[in-house]
Amino acid sequence: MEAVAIRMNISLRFVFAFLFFVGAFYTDAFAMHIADGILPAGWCAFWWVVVLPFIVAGISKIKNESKKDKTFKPFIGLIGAAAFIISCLPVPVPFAGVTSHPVGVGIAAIILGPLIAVVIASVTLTLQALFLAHGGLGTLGADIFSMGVVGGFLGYGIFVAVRRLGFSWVTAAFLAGLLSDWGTYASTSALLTLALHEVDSLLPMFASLVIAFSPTQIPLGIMEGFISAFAIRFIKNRMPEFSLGAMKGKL
Amino acid sequence: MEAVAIRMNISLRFVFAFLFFVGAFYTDAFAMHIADGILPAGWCAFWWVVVLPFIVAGISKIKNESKKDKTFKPFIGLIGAAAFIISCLPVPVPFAGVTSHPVGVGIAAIILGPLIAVVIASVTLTLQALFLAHGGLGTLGADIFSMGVVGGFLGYGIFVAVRRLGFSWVTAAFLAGLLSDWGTYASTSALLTLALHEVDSLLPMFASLVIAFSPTQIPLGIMEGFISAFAIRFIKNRMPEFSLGAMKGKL
Amino acid sequence: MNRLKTVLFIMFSFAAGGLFSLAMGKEKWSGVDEAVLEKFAEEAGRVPLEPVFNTDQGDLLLFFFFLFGSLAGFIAGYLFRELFPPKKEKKGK
Amino acid sequence: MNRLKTVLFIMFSFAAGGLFSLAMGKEKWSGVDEAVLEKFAEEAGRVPLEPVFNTDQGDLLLFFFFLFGSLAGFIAGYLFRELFPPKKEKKGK
Repeated sequence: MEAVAIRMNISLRFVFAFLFFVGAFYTDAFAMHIADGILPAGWCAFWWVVVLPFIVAGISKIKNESKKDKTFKPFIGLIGAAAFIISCLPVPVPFAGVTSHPVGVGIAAIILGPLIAVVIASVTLTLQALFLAHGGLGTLGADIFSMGVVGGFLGYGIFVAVRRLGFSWVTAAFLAGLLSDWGTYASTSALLTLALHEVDSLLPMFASLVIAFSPTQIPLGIMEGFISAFAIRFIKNRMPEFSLGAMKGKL
Repeated sequence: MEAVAIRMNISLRFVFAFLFFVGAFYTDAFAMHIADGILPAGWCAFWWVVVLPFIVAGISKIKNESKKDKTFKPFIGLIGAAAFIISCLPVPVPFAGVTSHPVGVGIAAIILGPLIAVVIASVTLTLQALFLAHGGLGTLGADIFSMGVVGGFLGYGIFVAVRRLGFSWVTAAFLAGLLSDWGTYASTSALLTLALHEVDSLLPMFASLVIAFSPTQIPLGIMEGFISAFAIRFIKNRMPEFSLGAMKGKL
Repeated sequence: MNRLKTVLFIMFSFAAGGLFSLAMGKEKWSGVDEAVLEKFAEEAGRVPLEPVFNTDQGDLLLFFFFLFGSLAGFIAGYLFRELFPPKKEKKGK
Repeated sequence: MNRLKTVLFIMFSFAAGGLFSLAMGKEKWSGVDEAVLEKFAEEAGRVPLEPVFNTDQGDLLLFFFFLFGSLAGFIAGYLFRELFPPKKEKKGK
């Protein structure tokens, strides 16, 4: 039995190694930070308009909820700081030879709900654009859409759906973390394709982008899944009465 | 009165500006992190031998004191983490056009005593040499001597002496922070001069080194003085019974 | 023995990553955003602009990353201690 | 008015620093350790070696600075909250 497990382990490693090599060879990897100048002005404005209602709704939600629950504000601070740290880390990815960023927004959406996750992503991305030379101010709307809206709502939705299907907290959190990461990068690819494709190459360009970021985002997404599962298990153990975001009520 | 103050303020600024320009022109600035390969092996070994007894004494002091006082260990953690953060920061210095590091060891020496400051400096410098590409492992002894031993004992001694002369906590802390920074960089200059001077140019080389680091270390030393004064005032306000390191007993 | 293999495998995979990126003519461990999006954008005729405050000069970016990392870490640690205080039962024993 | 002057002065002093280092042929805001000690050491015939683990490649150094900064900040914040808990009298009101 053990020998089989080890052999499987080894072949899994080689599958990953192969994927990384192929991906890194195909083209370089992409990330969720689109710099100023890359998107045309019209698209920048469009994503700002799309994103603004979410931010407004998120801020008003923070105001309402913090009146009800005293632990709400410190939780926003803690999860906000944690999500900021996670999404700033330029993690070196083995085999790919480049560094890439996790997103940290899935866990924020599980614990505080998707609208507040959008606010946290907005603050994080603004700080990164202003001080950390990642992303831009015009493209901030597009970046907030990918990481905040898509990452947040996907993470929240996956968590709720997987829980409703009867799976454990930990499984739901793992999948939410994993898919909010992949969803963010898929969204960035889609944004770029929409704005920059030549007329006849919409799908091929999107596919090439997805393949391009798989060497970094397959391992990083799995890492985010584990971080997310660990965090939810920790909260359930230490604070069994916890009831915010996707962990409210019977879920 | 106000006009005079403003005029003094402006001329002070120009004195500083002039100093920075002259210093930066003369040669580049120096820092306390000596990389591997710069000091001959004999000198590396020598400074390791000098420094080792301090580290051993510091560790045994930590063991003894933490039995007596329950707040001792968390204070070591807090001050150690703070000193690590301060000494890692590559602060951009206006006019000089380069970044340089504060040392953070003066405040550790005031609060925990010079021997424990040496231990904190050793841990900090080891982490920097291993992971942050600052300094080297062979030259670690020399770096610990400059930052830990000279910076720590100077900061502690200045604080005690200034308090004995009847000055306030804040003044003593400011001078200790200021002079532990300058002492560290003076020590690094002396180390380098001793190891690398040609026979006839001992003093001129030391002087040129001191002039070379003045553009960054004059402002950074003043900054460290303020940080140190602020920290001591905070501790005296929030914890009037505090009695460790140089703040023990009647001092 | 198995642990040694794992460590060697991890070291090898990082070394391979570094060498591979060098072989591809990229800077070792370069960030995915800059090096790549620039290339890609240029193909589509878009030129990325400098950030508003260009902090990517010398050690300036290290300064900001370290400053923001330590501030965020401080906030997280402070609030973590507030929300999850250590269990007193365990400490009492 | 005076505050505006101060802000302008600070901005000017940083800009001057950056331009000055460029004019001197150095990288803007380079760290004092590397760029400088290397030059100096070479004059004395000493060549600085690479660090044992050379983390100064691409964004790897940013990763380590950010990781260590956030860890140290977390420890500091956690212990700060433990040693200096907020005054309850103020919170009660």
